[in-house]
Amino acid sequence: MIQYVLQLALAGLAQGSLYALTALGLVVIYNASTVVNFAQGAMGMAATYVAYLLLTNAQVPFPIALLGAILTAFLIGVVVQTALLGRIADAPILTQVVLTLGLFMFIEGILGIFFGYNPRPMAIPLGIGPVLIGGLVLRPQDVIELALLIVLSVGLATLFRTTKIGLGMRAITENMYAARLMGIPIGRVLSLAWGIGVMLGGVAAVLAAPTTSVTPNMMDTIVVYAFVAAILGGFGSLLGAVVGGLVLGVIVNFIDAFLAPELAMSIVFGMLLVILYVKPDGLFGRRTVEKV
Amino acid sequence: MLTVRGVTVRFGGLTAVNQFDIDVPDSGVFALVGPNGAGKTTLINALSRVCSVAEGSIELNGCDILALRSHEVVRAGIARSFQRAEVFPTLSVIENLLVGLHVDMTTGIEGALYLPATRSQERDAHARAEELLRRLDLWDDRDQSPADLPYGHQKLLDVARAIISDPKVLLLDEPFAGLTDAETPQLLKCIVDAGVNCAVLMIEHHFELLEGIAQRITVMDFGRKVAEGPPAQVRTDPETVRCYLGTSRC
Amino acid sequence: MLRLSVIVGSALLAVLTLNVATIAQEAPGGTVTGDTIVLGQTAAQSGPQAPIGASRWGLEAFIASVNDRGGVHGKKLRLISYDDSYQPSQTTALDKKLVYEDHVFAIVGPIGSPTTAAVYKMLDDAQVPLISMGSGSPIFYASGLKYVFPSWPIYTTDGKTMGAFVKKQFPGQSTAVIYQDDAFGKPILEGIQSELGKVDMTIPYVPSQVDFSSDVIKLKAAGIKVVMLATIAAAGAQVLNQMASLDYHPARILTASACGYTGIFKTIASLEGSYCTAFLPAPGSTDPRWGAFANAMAKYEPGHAPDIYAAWGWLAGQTVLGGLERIKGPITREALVSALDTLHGFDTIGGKLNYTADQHEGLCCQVVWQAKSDHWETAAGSMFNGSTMK
Amino acid sequence: MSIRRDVLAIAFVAISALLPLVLQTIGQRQVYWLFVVSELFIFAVVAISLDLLMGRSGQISLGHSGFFAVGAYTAAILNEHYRVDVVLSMLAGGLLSALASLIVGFPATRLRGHYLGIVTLGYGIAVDQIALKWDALTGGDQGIHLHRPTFFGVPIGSPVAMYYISLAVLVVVIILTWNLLRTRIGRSFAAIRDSEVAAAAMGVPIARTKVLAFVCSAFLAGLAGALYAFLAGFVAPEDFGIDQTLLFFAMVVIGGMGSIAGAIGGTILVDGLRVAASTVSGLSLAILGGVIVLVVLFAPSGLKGLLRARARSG
Repeated sequence: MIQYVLQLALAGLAQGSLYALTALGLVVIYNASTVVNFAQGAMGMAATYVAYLLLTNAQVPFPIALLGAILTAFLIGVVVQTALLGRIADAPILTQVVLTLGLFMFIEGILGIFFGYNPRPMAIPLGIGPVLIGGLVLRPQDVIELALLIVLSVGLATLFRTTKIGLGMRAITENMYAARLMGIPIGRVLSLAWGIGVMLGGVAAVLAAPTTSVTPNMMDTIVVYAFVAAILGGFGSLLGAVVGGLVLGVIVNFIDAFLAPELAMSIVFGMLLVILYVKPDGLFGRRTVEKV
Repeated sequence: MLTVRGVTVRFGGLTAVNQFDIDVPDSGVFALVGPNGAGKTTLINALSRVCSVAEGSIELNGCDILALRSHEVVRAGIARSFQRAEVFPTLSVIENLLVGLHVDMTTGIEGALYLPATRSQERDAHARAEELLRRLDLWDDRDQSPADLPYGHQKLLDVARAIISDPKVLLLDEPFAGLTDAETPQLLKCIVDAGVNCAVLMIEHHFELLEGIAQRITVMDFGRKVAEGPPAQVRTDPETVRCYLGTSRC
Repeated sequence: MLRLSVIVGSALLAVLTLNVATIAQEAPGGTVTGDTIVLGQTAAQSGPQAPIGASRWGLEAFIASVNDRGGVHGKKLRLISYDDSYQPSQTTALDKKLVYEDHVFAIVGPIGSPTTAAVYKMLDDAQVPLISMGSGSPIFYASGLKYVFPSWPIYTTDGKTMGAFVKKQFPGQSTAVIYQDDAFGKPILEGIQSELGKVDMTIPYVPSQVDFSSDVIKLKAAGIKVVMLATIAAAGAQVLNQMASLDYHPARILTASACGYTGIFKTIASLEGSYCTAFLPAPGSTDPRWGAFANAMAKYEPGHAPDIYAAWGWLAGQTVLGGLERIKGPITREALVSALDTLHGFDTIGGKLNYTADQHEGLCCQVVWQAKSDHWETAAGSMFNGSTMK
Repeated sequence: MSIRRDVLAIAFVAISALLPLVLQTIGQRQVYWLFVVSELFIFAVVAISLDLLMGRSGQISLGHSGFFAVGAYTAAILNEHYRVDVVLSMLAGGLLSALASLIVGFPATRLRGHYLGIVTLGYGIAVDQIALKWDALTGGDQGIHLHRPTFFGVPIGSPVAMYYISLAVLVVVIILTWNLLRTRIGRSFAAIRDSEVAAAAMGVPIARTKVLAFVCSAFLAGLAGALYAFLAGFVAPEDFGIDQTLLFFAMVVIGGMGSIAGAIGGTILVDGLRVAASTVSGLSLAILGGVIVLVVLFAPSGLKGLLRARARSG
């Protein structure tokens, strides 16, 4: 029984790392621009098609395909910020959110037109099979997912703490006007934030592909869980997003195994409602005080 | 009679208002002065229950204000304006004033049916608002969004919205800040008029403005009362001079 | 405001009285008068269910081949196919458009259970034939639906096929069913249970579930030896891939709807040895009925793979043509329905159809395929006629 | 209030009222087109309800398909088991939806912006899943077929009758909403949206008003859902998914928030586009998404803002 529970938790952590990566991207974008990117999953999915084409058509090794997807995702983020959102920077935030909703439909629709909706297989060629440790099956993909999550989140934290551009990102969150006065290049910082944010979603999508297969809808469910993870973590806290994602992955797996898999999402949202009622700013959120 | 005893407000480690006592009689104009950061706005926020009070008591005619929540204070008779005009930009000027009558009116969601009772209540409220708009020379702005008005008009509106409900105590946070010289006399007259029937407690920096209208001035610094008395007396008070009117800061 | 209300009220009243005389419109296009017989279809071309919408291309290929042979009764066939994105409300609107605007003669081969469920009563009421929907949901097989002609085996038959096969091939082994918790998965589960008597573990899921690792871990922990999957294609692929990644290798039996697409051997690396129930010949098989379909696809729809989903459309085409060819006299909907009611032992790509005026049954018989290297082969002794397996 | 608004409203109603006659005259074109326009009227009611919540009280909802669904299922179940007529079903649908909105409405008083958006998104998903699961009551994914609707005992199944009922409901909802907005409660919605602190200082109870806005909005959306169930004659979970919520959301924002006319304009644009694109096989999603992006780019304050800008320049 303990072994069973541990195995469930391990698989949950692996799946949770995908929620966490996607959520991390959402939070990075939100922190810089206060826009919740509803096209996060769709953008990551688009990048995954690049990895897929590189793997199957160009037959490159997996790390290069992943790099291709990362670059694509980064570019998508930068282009969306500079060419689209940057143009309506003065519009209300809700309007900007609707733009991301439109992008979500558009990207899924366009890829559907070009690639169809048949699930396309994409395996991560690792050359090693699952390993048995103390009765637990350790899958190489689990290890990669968790490792990438750790590497990327530590990298991000370092970026925000130590580099000038990272500090700039934090500064514009605090006060856009002051940041402009301080000479921070807001456009460039926002583009970078979007690039990084979408890139994280792209990594998550590529890692999800072996289980979901590559389809225009592959990220639809993952991105909803990523929203939940980001909110659990206080939408704004990087650590919160990571912990939120991992915890959620384990919770969802336990719901699937012990409660009712067909109601998993409803149960998750019910829990979220209760948690937010008690802690309205999530588990790691800070309450912002309004000044009169 | 508004009675404030030993009110203390803390933000984290900072004590913004410290053991503050003040009595405000039923009518007249009373002023709070003091340097920036003295705790004047915080005191007003405490009286209108926007911020929580750590110690002390606030009573209005024997009614415990501290037992009320922010939106219930108005019903008890305390209305306020804001230092930076907090108008409602998606409502028209006249609708802003009608929100000021929120507690005087009773229409609920049955307003959707626009029954005769609602109709007559709306008509009365509009009459009151229109009368005030005329008095403040805001008549021409009545259907505009306040966001489109000059800042001085927004301030006037902010004050008018507090006055319209005929409160027992009117708390005004720097009502003249941002007003042009042309706009000042109307508001001044309006405040004096209001002071006939209710108690006006206002924060103001300009002694010249206060001297004609204020019965009493209370000087605040570091969250405490430094001096109190009629304008002429306070003006010459050494503490006031040192803290506030003088050239050097305390 | 009062003024406005009065105006609005009187205007409404006036026009309402003018329109009260309008009686319910009869569905137009009930008699074919021109030189074309127009058929209508709704099939998702976008969204997660779009793969099964490929049925459209099989139907197009069938119609093109009929027209090349001169059509039927000297008239050409034409298909109008709309994308309903698998949303019932869209199907409702689009079928109204097909019937009342495009004046189609019949609805043929629409895809999906909930989508077709939304319209079958409306079409039956409007006396518009609904032929060979892409669904084996039991509601369409109810008697009294004069204008509804399902041609698939009812989903419970699919389940019975699985059950009978497991009873025969894996007697006494522990079994489990993963099923989609809806009108598709539940009848299959019922069919399995009716043949097998007892299933050791049943696991429901909804299509939005992306991670099946917990389910697979649960099965593995319980030591289940035979897993039956009443799932759609995407979920089936995920479960099988999870099994392989967790080093768990039970006997695996998929349902017909989950293994029809061309890329399945690439999508599921561990497919080898898996079973799949089927009512159509295996793709690429030497069965002449499949050959005719595959040739037509290559000729008329070269851009689309001759897979099982396209073959659904082919089956729908064969069914409606069978009816049309037997019409004597004017081509009316009533004549088509009467003609369809006489299709006994009518041979299609999926076997024999049997319609009578009282009962519109779908195909009776199924087989079980097994994955061998890169193709499906019919498993020996797996012919199931609805009650026994030989 | 203004003459222009009166003219616009009367023109809208007159054209709508005459549409069946026009369709009748140009050949038997009623069944499909009246269905499509009735659907548009019902969606306009949802858009108005969503605008009441987002445009007026400043609270996001990404779960309006959930409120819509509760109304639709209420009507379908009442019709299935008790043959309740259209008007009572609509009231029941609205009331139950309003009641259900308390589930999210109460936490909403403590949540802001995107937190609320995502919680309401979850509400919509949960309603969907529960409808699918609870098939004894809802028919699961096979849905519920409604029997011919009656209006105080008179059968009214014809497309023309359903059309006029939808139009009448839309007109009544417009009038009710407009009245609500120009009286005390409507002003308090706007007040809490613009400045919670100032609203509270005027005596507006923030939490109660926020919940009230949710309840009013959910009532209208539920009412629309109930009517929709009768129009479509069929209710199934697939119709109340995230896609539907996003369409409602897009209608309101594209129309320009805080305006009834904007909500209706947004509905006409978005739903019209949806209907037009629905016959373009496979391309509809890309077209709809693409146009939404373009509209937002070139008219960031919505149709309302676009018209206002034109009025100013010319």
